[in-house]
Amino acid sequence: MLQHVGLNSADELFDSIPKDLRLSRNLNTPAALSEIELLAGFDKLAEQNPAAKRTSFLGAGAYQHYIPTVVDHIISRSEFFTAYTPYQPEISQGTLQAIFEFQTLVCQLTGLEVANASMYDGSTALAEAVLMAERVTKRSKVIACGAIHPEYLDVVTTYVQHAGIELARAEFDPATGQTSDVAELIDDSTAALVVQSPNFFGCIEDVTTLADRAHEAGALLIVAVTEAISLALLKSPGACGADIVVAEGQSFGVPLSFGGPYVGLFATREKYARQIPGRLVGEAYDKQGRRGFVLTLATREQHIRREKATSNICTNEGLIALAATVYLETMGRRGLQEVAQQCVQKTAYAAKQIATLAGFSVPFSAPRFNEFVVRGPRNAKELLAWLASERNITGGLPLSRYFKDRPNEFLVCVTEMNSRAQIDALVDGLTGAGSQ
Amino acid sequence: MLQHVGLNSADELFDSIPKDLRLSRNLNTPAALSEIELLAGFDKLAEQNPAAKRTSFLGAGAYQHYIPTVVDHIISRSEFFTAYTPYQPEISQGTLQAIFEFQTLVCQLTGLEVANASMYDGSTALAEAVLMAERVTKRSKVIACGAIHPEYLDVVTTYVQHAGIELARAEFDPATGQTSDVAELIDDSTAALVVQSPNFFGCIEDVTTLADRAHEAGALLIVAVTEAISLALLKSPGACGADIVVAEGQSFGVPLSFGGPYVGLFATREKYARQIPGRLVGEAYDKQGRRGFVLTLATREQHIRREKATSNICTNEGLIALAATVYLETMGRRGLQEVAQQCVQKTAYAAKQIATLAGFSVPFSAPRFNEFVVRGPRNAKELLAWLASERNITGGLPLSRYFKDRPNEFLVCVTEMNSRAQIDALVDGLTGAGSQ
Amino acid sequence: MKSEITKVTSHINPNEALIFERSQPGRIGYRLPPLDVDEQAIETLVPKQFLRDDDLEGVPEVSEVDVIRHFVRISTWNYSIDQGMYPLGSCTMKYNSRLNEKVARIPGFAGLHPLTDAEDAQGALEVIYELQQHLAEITGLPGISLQPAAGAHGEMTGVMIIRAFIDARDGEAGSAKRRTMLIPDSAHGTNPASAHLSGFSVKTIRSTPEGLTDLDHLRELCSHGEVAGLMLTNPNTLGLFEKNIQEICRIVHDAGGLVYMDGANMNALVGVARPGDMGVDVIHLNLHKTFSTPHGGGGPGCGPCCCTKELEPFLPVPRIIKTEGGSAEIQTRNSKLETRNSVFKLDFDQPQSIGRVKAFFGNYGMMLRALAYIQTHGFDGLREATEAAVLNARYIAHGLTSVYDKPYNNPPMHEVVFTDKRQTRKGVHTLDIAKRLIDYGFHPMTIYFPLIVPGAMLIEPTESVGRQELDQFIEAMCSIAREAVDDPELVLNAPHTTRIGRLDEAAAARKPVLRWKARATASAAQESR
Amino acid sequence: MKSEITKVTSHINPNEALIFERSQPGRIGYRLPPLDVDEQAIETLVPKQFLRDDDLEGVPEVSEVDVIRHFVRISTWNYSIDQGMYPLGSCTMKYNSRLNEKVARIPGFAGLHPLTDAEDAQGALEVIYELQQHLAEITGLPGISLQPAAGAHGEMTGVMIIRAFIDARDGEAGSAKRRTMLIPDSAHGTNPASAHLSGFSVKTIRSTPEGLTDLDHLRELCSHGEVAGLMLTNPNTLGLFEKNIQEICRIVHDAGGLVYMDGANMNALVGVARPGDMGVDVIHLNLHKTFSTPHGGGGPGCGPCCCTKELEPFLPVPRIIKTEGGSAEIQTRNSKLETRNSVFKLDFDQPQSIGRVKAFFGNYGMMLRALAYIQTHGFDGLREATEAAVLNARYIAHGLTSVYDKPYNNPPMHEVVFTDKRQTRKGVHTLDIAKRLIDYGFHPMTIYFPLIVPGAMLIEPTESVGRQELDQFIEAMCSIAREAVDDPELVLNAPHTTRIGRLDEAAAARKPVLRWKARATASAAQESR
Ligand SMILES: Cc1ncc(COP(=O)(O)O)c(C=O)c1O
Ligand SMILES: Cc1ncc(COP(=O)(O)O)c(C=O)c1O
Repeated sequence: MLQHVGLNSADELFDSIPKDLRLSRNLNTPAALSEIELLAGFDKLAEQNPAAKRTSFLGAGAYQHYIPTVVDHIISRSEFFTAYTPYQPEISQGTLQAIFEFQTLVCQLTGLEVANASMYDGSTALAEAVLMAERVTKRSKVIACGAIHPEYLDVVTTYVQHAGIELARAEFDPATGQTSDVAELIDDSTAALVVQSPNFFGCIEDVTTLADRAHEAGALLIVAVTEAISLALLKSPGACGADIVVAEGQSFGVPLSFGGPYVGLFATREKYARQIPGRLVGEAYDKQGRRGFVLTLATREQHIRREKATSNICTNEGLIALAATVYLETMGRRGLQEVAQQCVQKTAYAAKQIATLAGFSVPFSAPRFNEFVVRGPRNAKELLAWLASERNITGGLPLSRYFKDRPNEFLVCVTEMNSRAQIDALVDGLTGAGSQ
Repeated sequence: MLQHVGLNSADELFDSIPKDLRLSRNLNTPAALSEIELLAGFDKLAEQNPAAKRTSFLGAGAYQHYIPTVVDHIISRSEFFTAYTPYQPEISQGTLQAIFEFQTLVCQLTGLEVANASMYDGSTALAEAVLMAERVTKRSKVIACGAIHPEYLDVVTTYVQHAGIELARAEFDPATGQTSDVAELIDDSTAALVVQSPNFFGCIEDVTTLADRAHEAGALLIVAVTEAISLALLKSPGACGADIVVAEGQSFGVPLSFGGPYVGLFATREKYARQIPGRLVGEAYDKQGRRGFVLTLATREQHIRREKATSNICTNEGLIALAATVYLETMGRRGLQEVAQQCVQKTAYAAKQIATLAGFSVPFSAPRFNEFVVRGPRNAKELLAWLASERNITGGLPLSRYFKDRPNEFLVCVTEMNSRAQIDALVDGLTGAGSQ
Repeated sequence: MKSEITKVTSHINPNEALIFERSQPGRIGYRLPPLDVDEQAIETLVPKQFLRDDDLEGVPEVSEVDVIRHFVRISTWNYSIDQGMYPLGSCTMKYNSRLNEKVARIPGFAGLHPLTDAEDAQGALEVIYELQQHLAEITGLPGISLQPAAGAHGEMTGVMIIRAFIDARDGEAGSAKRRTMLIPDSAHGTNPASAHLSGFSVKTIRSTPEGLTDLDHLRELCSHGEVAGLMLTNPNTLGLFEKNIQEICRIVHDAGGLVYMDGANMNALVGVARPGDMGVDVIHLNLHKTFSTPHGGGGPGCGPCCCTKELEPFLPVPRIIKTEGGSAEIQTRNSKLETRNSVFKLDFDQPQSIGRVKAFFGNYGMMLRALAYIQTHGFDGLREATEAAVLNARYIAHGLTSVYDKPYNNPPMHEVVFTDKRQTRKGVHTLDIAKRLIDYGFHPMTIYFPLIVPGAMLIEPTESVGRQELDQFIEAMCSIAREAVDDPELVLNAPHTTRIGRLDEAAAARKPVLRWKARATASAAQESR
Repeated sequence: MKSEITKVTSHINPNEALIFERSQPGRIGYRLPPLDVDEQAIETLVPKQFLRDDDLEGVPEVSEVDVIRHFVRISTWNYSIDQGMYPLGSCTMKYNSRLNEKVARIPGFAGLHPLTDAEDAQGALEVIYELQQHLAEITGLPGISLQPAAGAHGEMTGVMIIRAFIDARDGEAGSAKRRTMLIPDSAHGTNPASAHLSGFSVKTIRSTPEGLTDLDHLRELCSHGEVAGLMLTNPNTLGLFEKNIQEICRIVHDAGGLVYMDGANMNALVGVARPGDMGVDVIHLNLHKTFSTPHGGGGPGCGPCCCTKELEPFLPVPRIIKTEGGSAEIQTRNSKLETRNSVFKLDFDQPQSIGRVKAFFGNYGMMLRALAYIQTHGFDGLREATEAAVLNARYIAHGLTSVYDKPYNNPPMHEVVFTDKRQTRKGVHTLDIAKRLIDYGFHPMTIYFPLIVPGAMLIEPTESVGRQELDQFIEAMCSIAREAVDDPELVLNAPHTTRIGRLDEAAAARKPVLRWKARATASAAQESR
């Protein structure tokens, strides 16, 4: 082949690169491994993640839910996972129809009218929502309510730092764990009020009231959901009055995978459709009147609008959105409801048991979905370390990871994956850990 | 739907079954399990197979070889694993072309001219070969050479018991481990001489000489191969003069899976094509001259010929034959050669080390592929049990499983999966085990 | 490379060549770890005369991506259950659960060697034992062997058991007189072939005009004292339940014979009726039908043989048995097993056994899947599946009777047979109807079986289709019936939507080409980098 | 069921409806373990006003087999790498190894929670660390963050780092004067969009007729002291290496700016040349291009940001760092880790960091795959892949120049751009050629990008195709060129072999329908058993 194109050596392929820029040595990366060696190596590394095999009550933005076997089978089909972004609709209808179904499901769950084809994850979706609120309202102040996931807030802070947006914080009520009254903070420069519900402490927020507050001042209400399963049981943010809803879709059939890839859901009202970031799939017809689907409203996007685009996003989380779609369709209406029910019921059971333990309390009184804060008798990080090593249980997240002033508190998450026996073992373990 | 077909209750569907034959109670099988529960249950059972995770030197008809990741991906495609036998060629060309490739590969490897679409496994393929030899020669005596896998011999014995075939046994030379001279056993009532090579003790047989002996008496030579990887290195049975070659194809990308499903290979000479048992795929053309493939020569088979069929086999091992095809094509010419080379080299290394150990010897002198017999200083079953529990190594197969008169011997198998470190650990372990 | 343009194919996917035609010297798709022992000259290990001298000529040389594309492309030429209804009568093409595939791939099973010491494979043996228990309950027959690899293999096993039983009961001389196996004319071809393997000669029983076993004919055939047994399919291959089954068994038993039931159609009975309760002595099941293990384009299967207590001693060895009470040996060998209070063992000590029918334990991977099927369905789910399977067949029978000839009036069980009688007037036959169904997106039904029904179309929808798909299927069949009148050519030349048209099977059989050969003239294709 | 026949569709596969249209009340495809705690009335746990009151109306109710058939069917409407060449320029559609998929699914990774204490996730962190090391070596840029989820995200991160660096260097006032980002007219749209996100305004640099950055224009733009940096793709989006890259960097650096390189085209450079050696300050990589993590129909990706030592303090937090020497704490916590003599930690203490760009650690699953890619290729394999990618593009360039207009003479690197100039005479445009390629079994190339080339066709074969397929592609393109002359209608109406024809995109955008809605009049479909 080299001769065919008129060259004598592979080096000549790179003649357009100045000689002194060409690497005259081998890369200092490892020599090639066979499949056998590679798998052995990764298996060994995987064993050094002992937490992956433990009974776990860790949530805080990434949740352990059952993933029906069909999900991985479908997303492993060559036709889906080795396809590109569906720019050529005639040979991408599989991907396009799946995204259209995804958009529809996101609308149904969030109670809103338009959803996009996905964002990177929940945190970046929230950042994009804030930027969109600024575009829509042409106002510059954004108020973040009470207990938003600290990593989400960090991401928002990064995204808005050069956008001329002022980020203010609303407090949360130390008794209920919900957002305190925000009326005083909102004014006519407020672009949006941002609330997470259930919030970082697991407390269900009064979204309807917050929506009213925001709308009274002409601001938008942005709702962030980190535990998307809650959408199956709790009043949809759209029904509560939210203008933009973002969510982390990991709970919908996506493995924990040390934090990614996950998938950001993004939905808004019809009237803001042309302000939405990211890709949209819409219905279209061919000359013979056959229904198909296409990427549409592309004029919002970077490849057309360049620096004036609604976002810089290009590659999104297609395959993970597909996984979520397969999950949602497999579980279906009744399955989603049952998962959500089991979460609430088991969480209530766990919270009740723990609250009765000597030295432990459950400080926040607001209704909860599947997470709650526990205040223990001693340093939570140490307590949880004891629980991990002595009982092989990951008991939750020490709040000190984010809140230095809450050394004794930790966040517990209970899902349908936690059997009553596991919960009882946790309770027993806490008793043991508390008295160490 | 019941009403639609004119019924009032599901029970009425079974009105044609006499009432007293209908089960008036629930089946006494377990209540339905969810996916979560089911997997937990099987995981627990799987843990009770500790041998699955050990370093292993166990062969004896089922081998541990590397399976390229692509194999499982391909056979897991819906289009392959949820299709039926390709009776409708227009919508089964995927399966048919794959089988045609399988047949071709089997011919190439065995050195014969016709191969079928698969048999249940190596043992039943051997039984069918014996029956075919009787059909072809119209003779009734079959001589089984030296060291044939005892379970294969058992199966042959079962199959021929009502076929009027007399099964005679040839001895093996206790020094070499190869078949002793068979000249005296063969006569003009001999339908076939059956030899396994490498034989059960891992010894490579002199197939060419045996073929000559058989042919001199007008008998067929049947060669059985339990370790199909040997075909990549050793002179093909066809080239040695074999008339029928059967093999266990498990080594070609098929998991050990506690003994099945595996796949039997069956090949013979062109002139016996119409005597072959099982399905055959052949080339065919449509009206527009497009090449395709069909099941052919069906008049040999049970659905047409009924009791006069060449075999009763119907369902064979389609998907496993596909796995073998994917394996053979992925490894390819050079990969198969390299696997075979590594087997021979590592086996030679292991045999040499073990032969030098005090109290241990390697009794048979014949050349070997990847198995050899070790004679130890004490009861092999106990010795191997010690090795398993103390060193977490499965050291081989105690020959006493089949040969009560060989209590101290065991069969060791070394493949490309056994690293030098593993072999050294085995050698070290034997030293330890020998002195217990 | 030739500079002139070779013929351009319209689309690469439907034109994927044989892998041998894609092979390029030097291409590889694998990598092994480097050999880590000192390499010896091969001839010093294996004498030259034992070594291959053809350098594996002809075996393909391709890259991994070549392999993937090759198989992905050709796979798209297949129809499969996952794409739609697959109403092959007698084949029970039901949905194959993904979960079961996952179970079969758990490393603790998939990586387990069959010759592992039983003590180190207790989990694997428990699976076999538990499945045996469930199948015994489902069939009402307590003796089970899971060794047979498919239905026909199970038949052979069962018939050999009958033979062994009679040999034992009647002695050699007595048994020698009983060499006749009765088989209905509607039976599957494997039945006579399996009987033959056990040294029986076959006599055929007629079916009545209602499609059932002709009792008079049976009585007559049984009257000569030569009958070893009867092989009966129930529901039979016409989809009808042999309502006289008890009487049939009585006749055969009274004549000194045993009754074998082909259990291929158990999908009509699970949870509803049990062969053991009917008087049947031995039966095989097809786990790859009734218990949803995937067909895989022609196997693997698993054909358990189930028999009465009386016949149990004749089952193949080894039997997998359970002994209660902890074993000290096991407790020391493996800490994981400490709490086990029952132990599973291989029992080879069965002097009356017919022997082994397969190396090792049979198609173990299929047993895992079948057990998973039974466990995920539960006792109620198993019965519901049966009900749905029968209801679906009834629905199709109802939907098609006005358009196609239905030769038997009795209500069908899980499958229903029609014929092409009304369509033949215009020259359209069963084969054509089947091929035309392909254009409508369905796999054809089983055709020309059972042999006693001229132009048979045997339709088995299984429980895995919903009403929408049943309606689509019925519509398609009705539409084809109309086409057979209005535009018979359309049907006669079907299918029109497939990669290839009907193949010339006669020519293929006349001069069979059963493998690829390098063309003698082909100059080695060359590719340089 | 209606008794009259509804319109029969020709084939069910190409007519698969939306799942919402298949939904049937009461059907389910899941089963959970029964609730094992006492169930409380839901309103006692969550006040009624917080509960959904629509009973999830509209969410589908289907069975597992419905789901499988639905997705298997619609999947067949996709083209994918596994079916053939996918020569999308700028997208590097190379083969996605199955092995890497397996690695990503190892339970010890797939089941690991991102907020696991670092001590219990040492293996996972080591993967990140090791990948960082390799990417640093490959790019010649030592500071790496794997947090960005895709290329555009990496760009944003890189540009924010430039901004933060200048803020720190020049102080607020000084930095406020530098708000211009220079971007060539050939750049990908994400570049200006990302610059905008960081508060920069964009100035466009012209390309020369040879397709390279216009140095004079660059010098001119740099002469005003307002330039924060330059975003350059190299090889650029025309597939040409910016041979003046050192001079370009010098100009920008002299003007007080930094150089950002869009690394989307690194597949032309890996093992051959390193951005860090060229003077580039910061770059992003697309692991979902160069390092073969699958595109998945539009993601997930992973867009690592790599920078000089000088810029390292500005990278997102947390950084994953390695500390040598055993940690006593770890040794007691987990016996498996006892022998570990280096410990991986999360370092949040980076006061100059731009902050977090994503929750947790980024798209971790993609990192596993990319590391597996690097390890299976080895240093030599990585270079060989680069050579093959460039050679393949060169081969296509060579094969098509006589037939299609090639606007730039310079030999291309890993991709080559052509135009439709010679075909437009007969009214055949790039879009038509692309659509017609579909009929030949190929995915079209990237079209109408880069924007500066009218009727651009940007072809990137990657290293994953062999000569046979390259020849087939060239033949197809040549054949289309002939058709454009002989039978333009054929090309203008392409594709002819797909489920649907060209869709009316304008109409779709005018009145967008972005989700399925229940038809107001639809009476609930009913299915009874
Ligand atoms: C009625 C009947 N009996 C027996 C068999 C044979 O079963 P197998 O193909 O598993 O050997 C079949 C399968 O086609 C059948 O339909
Ligand atoms: C040159 C170039 N830059 C940037 C990007 C953006 O990368 P991503 O889609 O991963 O955000 C792309 C991808 O399409 C590209 O081709």
